[in-house]
Amino acid sequence: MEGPSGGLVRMSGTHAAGGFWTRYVFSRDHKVIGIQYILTAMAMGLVGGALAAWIRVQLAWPGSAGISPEQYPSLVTMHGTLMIFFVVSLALVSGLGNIIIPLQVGARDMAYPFLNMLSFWTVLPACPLMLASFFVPGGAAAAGWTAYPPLSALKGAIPGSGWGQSLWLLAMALFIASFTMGGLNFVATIFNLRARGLTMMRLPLACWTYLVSSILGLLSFPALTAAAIMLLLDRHAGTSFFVPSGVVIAGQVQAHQGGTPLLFQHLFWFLGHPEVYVLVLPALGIAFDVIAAFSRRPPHGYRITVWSLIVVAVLGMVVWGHHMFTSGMNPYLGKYFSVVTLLITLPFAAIGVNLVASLWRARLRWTPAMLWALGLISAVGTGGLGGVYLGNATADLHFHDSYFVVGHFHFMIGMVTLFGTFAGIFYWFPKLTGRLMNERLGRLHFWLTSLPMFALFFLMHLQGLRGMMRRYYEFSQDYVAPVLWLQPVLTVLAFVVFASQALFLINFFRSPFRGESAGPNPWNATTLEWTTPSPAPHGNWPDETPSAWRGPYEYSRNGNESDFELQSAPAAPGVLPSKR
Amino acid sequence: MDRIWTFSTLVIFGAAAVLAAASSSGRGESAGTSPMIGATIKGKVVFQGKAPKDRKISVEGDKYCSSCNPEGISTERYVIGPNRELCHVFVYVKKGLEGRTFDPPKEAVLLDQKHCVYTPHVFGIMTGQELRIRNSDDTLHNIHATPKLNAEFNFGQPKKGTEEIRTFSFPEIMVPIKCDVHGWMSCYAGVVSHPFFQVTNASGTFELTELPAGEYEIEAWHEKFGTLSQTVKVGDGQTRELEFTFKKK
Amino acid sequence: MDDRSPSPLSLAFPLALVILAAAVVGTFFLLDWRLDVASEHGRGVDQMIFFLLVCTGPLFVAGHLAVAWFVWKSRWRDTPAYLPPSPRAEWLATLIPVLLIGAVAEGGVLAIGMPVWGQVYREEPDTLPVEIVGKQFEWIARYPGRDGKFGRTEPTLIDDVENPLGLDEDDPAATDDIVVRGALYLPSGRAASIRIRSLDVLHSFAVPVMRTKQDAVPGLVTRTQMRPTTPGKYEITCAELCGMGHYRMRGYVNVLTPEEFEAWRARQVGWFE
Amino acid sequence: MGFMESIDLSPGEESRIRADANQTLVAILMAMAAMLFAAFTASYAIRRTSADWIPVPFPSLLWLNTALLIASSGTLELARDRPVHARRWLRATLALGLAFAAGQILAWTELAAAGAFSPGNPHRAFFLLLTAVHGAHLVGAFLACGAALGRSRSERLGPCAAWWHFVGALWVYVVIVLRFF
Repeated sequence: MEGPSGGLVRMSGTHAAGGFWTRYVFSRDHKVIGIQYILTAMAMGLVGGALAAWIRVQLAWPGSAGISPEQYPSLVTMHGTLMIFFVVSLALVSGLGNIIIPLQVGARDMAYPFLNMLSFWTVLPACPLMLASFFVPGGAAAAGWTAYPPLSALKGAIPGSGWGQSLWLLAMALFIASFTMGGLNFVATIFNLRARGLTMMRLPLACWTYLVSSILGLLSFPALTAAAIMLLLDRHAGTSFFVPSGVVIAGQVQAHQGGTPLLFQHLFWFLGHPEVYVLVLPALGIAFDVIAAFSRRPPHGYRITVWSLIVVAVLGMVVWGHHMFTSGMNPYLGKYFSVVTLLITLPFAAIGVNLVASLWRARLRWTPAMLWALGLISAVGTGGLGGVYLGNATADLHFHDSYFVVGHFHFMIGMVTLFGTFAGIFYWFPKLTGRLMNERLGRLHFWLTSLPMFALFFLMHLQGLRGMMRRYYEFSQDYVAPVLWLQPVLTVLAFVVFASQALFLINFFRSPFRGESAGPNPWNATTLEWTTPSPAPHGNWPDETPSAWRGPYEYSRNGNESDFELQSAPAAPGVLPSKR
Repeated sequence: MDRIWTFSTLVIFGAAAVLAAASSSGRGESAGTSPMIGATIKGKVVFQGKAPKDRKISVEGDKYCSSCNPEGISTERYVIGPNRELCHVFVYVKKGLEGRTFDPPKEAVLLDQKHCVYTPHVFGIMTGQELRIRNSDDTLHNIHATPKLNAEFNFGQPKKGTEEIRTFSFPEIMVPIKCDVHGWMSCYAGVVSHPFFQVTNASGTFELTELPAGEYEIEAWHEKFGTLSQTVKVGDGQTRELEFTFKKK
Repeated sequence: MDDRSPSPLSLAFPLALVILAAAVVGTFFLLDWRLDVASEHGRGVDQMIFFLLVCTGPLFVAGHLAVAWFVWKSRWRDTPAYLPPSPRAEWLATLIPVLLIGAVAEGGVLAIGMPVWGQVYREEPDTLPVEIVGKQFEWIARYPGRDGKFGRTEPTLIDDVENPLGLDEDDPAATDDIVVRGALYLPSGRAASIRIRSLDVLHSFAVPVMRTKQDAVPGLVTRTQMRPTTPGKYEITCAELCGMGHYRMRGYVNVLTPEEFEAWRARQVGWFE
Repeated sequence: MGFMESIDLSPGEESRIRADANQTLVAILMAMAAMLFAAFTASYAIRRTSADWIPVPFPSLLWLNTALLIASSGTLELARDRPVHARRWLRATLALGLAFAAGQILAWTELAAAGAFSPGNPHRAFFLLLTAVHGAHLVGAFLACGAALGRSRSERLGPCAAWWHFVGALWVYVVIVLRFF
């Protein structure tokens, strides 16, 4: 990525602002698309959250929620699918990524603005398609977000395996297409559109995480694509990739022959595990940026963090089997996957330790964004330590598919990603709207969301220790009785979390009109996006795009008059931004 | 204003009249309405040969079912009387009623799940007639019908006292119904488009009454022994007797 | 933006973190999360988990206290002076905790975990052969009978009422096979080699008190091994989503003394006898 | 129009950056396609061990198709070497590619007529699947080369050629898998 280059005007700037439709609806402006993604994710988040609340009512007071046993797996499946793919992926990766990346690399827009627009308009129809599956005969897909065959392949196995599963596959196909287009744009933009002087090692950590996460996602999604195509053929064309011979459903021998269900699991988790990092890493990157800005010091160990990210990504692609310790694969593979999985603790702990160490000798500013970032440290630490248990094949004999797993992954892809998203939205909101979000409301939202969430998902770990299995409609097993009294408690906590999101929505939709006016750089932050007026205009910079003369986090440098130095501020002679 | 009232009254009365006419004509030849006495076909179903025995199924994996069946469950498949009368045989008119339509009765057929067994084990139902499925057990049952022609249904009844209504749209011999939660629980529904069917009881007898005069093919169906059929001609007021003898296949 | 007076949050936040850490540790003492264990390898699994709890607990507390401490200290700091640590110090500050966590994770699995893992999957001599078959939504156990051989099964012969496993009557090895619906009988002290099958979708044979969990995969025979230690009646559950009845796909492992077990086995008759 | 008019980049630079971005795009797409086919290959390797695996007779027409596709890569290289005649060679490339596609369809109908695509045999299913997915990638190659034909500038031609060769190589790989394994 060497070689001189300029402000990259035309590169991405071949589209004009245009009228209402091209400006706000079929927009090619990365900021508008980012907001479109976030709004979509919010709508889907409300559905996903409502599903969670509904599920919790059933779990706390069985039978009172009006859910039947055959609907329950549908609700669980849809909650998982919506939250992972249509809320976290859309808000954090597609949404905030779109907003942050071009601004932070100093580009006018994404490398392929039209592709970017197409990406949003591909995923948008997937949302109603996914939701429509609740209303088709048999109800929504019910084989879990993992869609394991033969349950997902045979219509008679569960009612949701009919129409619902087909719609699920269709909506997922659209999602994958959209996510791929988005990822291609992210990578091309970060690799090729960086401002003059913005070397890779001057890239803000948020951009680094988006880069690593995009590459990881792009390389792992094809496995799911292949699996989905074959599953679709198994369902509708009479092939048997995943359905073995002699399956008897409700007394009837199925026609399928010779397939291997484990194959699907391998393909699925080849995506599924990296997908976790695809979601979690950007949240960590945002936390690094936010913590740097509000602790007025550079993050601890920038280079260590960057290399750790890369190592996490590489290792993340070869450990999928730790989701399958008890699946019946070769026990020797179990050993391999266990040992390699636990190797990830090394780079991952490095990132976590660097997050904590970034607070050393800090001078904190208590914005809501900072609160979320600090909360994220706690969540990622706790969730990460939970991963040490689950990566251990022997401990997994007890934990597999228990509430320990449920608690753990809600820490990682529930709390960490959500905290990162909220931090990012509070932090970059002024850049998009020119106004600040309300801090008081933001703080209240933080406390009412983070603490109940922590309690909720932490207590699930203990239920898991007791042997409570996930995806159960009701618990009548004797051995779990001592932890069942927790169920109503957890449900109340879940309701507090769900209800407190109203505070966020009020803040989000009111602040663009009522919020305090923000200057171009309300946080006195250093990265390139703070060199343009707020809200950033179409094309991001009203005149020339900035160049990067220094690193991304020049805070509190000794002897400087102000406690920060913009990346675009020309440095002392000799530090010319000659390289990209 | 008056004119509107008059007009709407007329419309309402007119509609009511049309509806009444339609419903009375729709009742058609259904049994009981016509003054004719009709024909009767009755008879007996027996089994010949070494009778297989129902297995006692131990259900110790299920707390509830084993508590109400400590000795295990008998599946009511081979209920054979002392004189070899065969119970649970579905006898119905297979051919001979083509072109006639019959209205389904208003009252529903009740399928009860009690003590982890379906009652009745075999039953007949008319197309369009309501099937009321009740769970009298304090445990989860699911009702999974796997028809070839009709729509498949599969739902759970987690609580005691829950009821659901289903109907069948097409005649089908037979629709197997299973409980996936309790593998031994199964029953069969014979769906026909006329009211001339009966399931033999412990005495192995059946009686199809008020048939219009004509020639009929009568079929008897048993879940393990297959089907037997006989053709019979009856006139008005006549009674004919038939005997079906099943052998082990 | 430059808030000179310390925010109340700089007091409240560290306090919240300390309370949180204390509460998390406290729940382990207050809640009844310990599950009995009734198998040999189960004790090993528990040792593994206990090791992790003891090691990661302090790491968890230390991390939270570190954040609380840094945040608390920042309260009095208002000069924009930040002395970057030397690269060496930076490396060390990261490396030491990382190596610690790595040692806990890898050391634990290699030293304690893998031997137990091996115990579950090792082929031991003189084990009791048993088969457990999952179907929607039932566990069915099978013993090979007097000849010690499992007979042939055919999916087409499956009849939920009379022949739930589809045993082939024409196979002499099948006639004496013992089939038990919903319950597995095992003697204590002897390892049982359990072959696991599924007739329809994925299930997972899970006996939480035995710390046993192994998926039942259609088209595949999976294996696990366990040596029950304490006689008693333990619940089997399903740990892999298998449909609407997943949550109540139950069964029992009845662990008998060796004498009781022999007596029980003597009472059983083969499926086609 | 706003920022479009402000010039702080020379046209040469701009075109270079665009070409670089296109190269990035194609490189990732190739990696993705490789992963996709790796996933299919893994499935193929696992599935072929089952008892119901009956190899489908390999239509000899496919050898001709392979030759056509390899030849098209050659003509594409000629197009890149001779900027003056670039369009002519590009058209030849497209024509060869179309001939390949036609040949594929012919091979399919031949197989279908022989009853090879009735469900059941997994090798048939893979035959159909791999050739169809390869075909989808070929459509991408057509679009890319069509775009290059419109404006045969190096920023487009380079990435387009890379993708075309890649799809060719992919086909050779598919043939090897389907024919010899």
